Amino acid sequence: MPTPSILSQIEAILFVSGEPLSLARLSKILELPRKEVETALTGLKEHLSNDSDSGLFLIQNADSVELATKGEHAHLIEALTKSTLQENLSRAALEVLSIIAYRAPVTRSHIESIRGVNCSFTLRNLLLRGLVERSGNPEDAREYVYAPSFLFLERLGVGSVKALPDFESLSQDERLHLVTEETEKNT
Amino acid sequence: MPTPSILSQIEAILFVSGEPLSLARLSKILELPRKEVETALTGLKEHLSNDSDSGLFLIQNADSVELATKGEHAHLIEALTKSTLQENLSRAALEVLSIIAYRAPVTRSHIESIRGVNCSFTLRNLLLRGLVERSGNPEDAREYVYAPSFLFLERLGVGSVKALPDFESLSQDERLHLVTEETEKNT
Amino acid sequence: MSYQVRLEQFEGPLELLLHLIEKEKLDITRLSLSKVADQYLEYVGQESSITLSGLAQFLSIATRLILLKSRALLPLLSFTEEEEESIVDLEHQLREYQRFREQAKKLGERLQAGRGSVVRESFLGTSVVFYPPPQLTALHLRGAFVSVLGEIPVYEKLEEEELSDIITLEEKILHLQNTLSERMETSFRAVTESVESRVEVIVAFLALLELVKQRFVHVKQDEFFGDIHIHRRSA
Repeated sequence: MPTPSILSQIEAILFVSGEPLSLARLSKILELPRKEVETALTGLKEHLSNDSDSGLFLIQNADSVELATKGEHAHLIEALTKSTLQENLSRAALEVLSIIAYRAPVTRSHIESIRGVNCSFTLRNLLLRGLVERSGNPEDAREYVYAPSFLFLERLGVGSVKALPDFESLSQDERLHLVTEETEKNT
Repeated sequence: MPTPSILSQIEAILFVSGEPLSLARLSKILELPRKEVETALTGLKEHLSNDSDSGLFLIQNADSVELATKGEHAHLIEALTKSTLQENLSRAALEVLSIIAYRAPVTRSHIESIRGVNCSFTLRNLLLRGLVERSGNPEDAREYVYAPSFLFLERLGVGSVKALPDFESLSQDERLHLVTEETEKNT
Repeated sequence: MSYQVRLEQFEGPLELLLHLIEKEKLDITRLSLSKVADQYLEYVGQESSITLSGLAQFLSIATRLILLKSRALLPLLSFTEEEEESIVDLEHQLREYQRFREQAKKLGERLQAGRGSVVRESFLGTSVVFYPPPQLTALHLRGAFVSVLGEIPVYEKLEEEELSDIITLEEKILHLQNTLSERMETSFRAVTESVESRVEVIVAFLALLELVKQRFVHVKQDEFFGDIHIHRRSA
C-alpha cells in the first residue's frame, strides 16, 4: 500500500469535519507548518478538479477550506434528498418514532435499550424529515432528548402526546421497567 | 473541465448521503440500470483505493455502499473529533462477532451451536453497540438472522467482509468441505 | 489436585474442553477426547457456580465423553448410529469453535489497532423539511409501540431467577449419601421420583457414578432400562 499523502490526509479530515476548517486548525491536526498545508491544499484542489472521476471539490474562503460536491451534481443531490424524504418509513423508523411519541422526552440510549438495537441512522432520518425534534437534556448535558415535533402531532390530529391512543396505559407499560432498570444498571 | 463520469456522480451522492445507500436507490437516483451502477461502483472502488492522494474509500455490505475515510487516517480523525475509534469487546463478544462476520446471515441458534453456550446477552450487547444488525429470517418467521453492520466494517477499516482475514476458508463450514471433497473423490 | 482451574473462567463446555485438549497439546480426535474426559468430569463435578441451563450444556457434552471413555474401556461396546453421530458432531463442533476462537483474537487486535474508518454525517448542511409520511396515523404509531413492547425480552428476568436455582453435582451426591444413610438401600427411580427436569436426572446419575467410584455404594441393574438398585457398602 502506498504511504498516504498529505493530500489524502487533508481530504479525509475535511470529509469528516463537514464544516469549513481554518488553515491553522488543519496545520495543528496534521502537525505540519502552515506553508506546507497551503501547498498541499493547492495540490488537492487541482487533483480533485482535474479528476473527472471525482465528484468532490474544494471551496476555499479567506482562511478556511471545505469539501463539497461539484456543482454539476446539484440535480443528483436534489434527487437523493427527495427520494430520502419520500421514502416510506421503514419498520425500524416507525418503531423509533412510536417510542419517541409515547415516551417523550426520551434520550437516544433509552430508545435503544427499549428496542435493543442501535438507532443513530434512524434518528437522523426522522430529524431530517421534521418528524422529531431534539433539545438538550436538562438532566445530562452530554445527551439530547427527543420528542415528536409540533407539526407532526398536528398532522396526526392530536394536540399533545397525551392524546395518542391508549397513552396512559402504554406509556407506563410495566415491560418498560425491565429495560429501564437495565439502562440504569449499565450506566 | 472534463465531463464528470458516473464514478464522480456516485461519489457525490454517497458524500451527501453519509449513510449507506442500496444499489437499488443509487440506480433510481442515477436513472441507470443496476448493472451499470454495479460496474461503476467497482470502478470507483478501485479508483479510490489505488489513488494514494485520495483519503476516501468505499465500504460495501450486502447490497449497500457508503463512502468512508481510509483506515490509515484514523489517528487524524481521532485528533479532529477528539473521540476514539477503537472498540473494546469481551472475548465472548469477539467470538460472537466473528461468527456473525464470517457466517452471515446467521441465526442465534447457529451461533450458539458453534460456541456451545447461550449468547442472548452478548447478542443484545452487540446490537446495542450497533456492530451487528438483525432482520427477519426469510426461512423461519420466528427467528432473526444476524449480519455484520456497516459500523463493524468501519471500525475495522475494511471495504467488505470479504476483505477480512481468512474469509474464504472460515466462511465455509468445514464439514461442507468434507462432503464436497468426498463427492469429488467419488466421481 | 495437580492442576487448579476454576470453572468460572470458562464460559461454556466447549471452551473448557478445548482448554483441556490444548493444555495436553493434543489434536481434536476421539482419543484426545477420551483422554481428557476424566478431567472434564472432575471440573464439572467440583464447580458449584454453574446455572441450571448452563449445567444442561455441560452435561450434554459430559454424556458424550462418558460414552467415549466407556468405549475405550470396553472395546467390544458398539455405538448406535445416533451415538456415533453425536461423537462426530462433538469433534466437528470443537474444531469449528477452535477456528472462531482464534479468529476472535485477531479481530480483537484489529479493532484495537486504531485503523478505523469514519463516515460523514448524513445530509450535512441540508435544512429540515417537514415531510410526514402521507398515510401515517396515530393508530399506526400505537401499533408500532405495542409491537416494540412485545419484543422486550422478558427472558432476562427468568434467567436471573434461574441463577438462584442451582443444582450441583455435589448437592446431589450429598442427597444420595443422606438417603442411603437413612435406608441402607434405595433405587435410582426412588431417588429421581421427585425431580422436575431431565437435567436433574442426569445430575443424579452422574452423582451415582461418582459414589460408585468412591466405593460408597454398589449398584445392580437386573435388565436393560430396568431400575437401578443402590446398596450402601458396609464400611
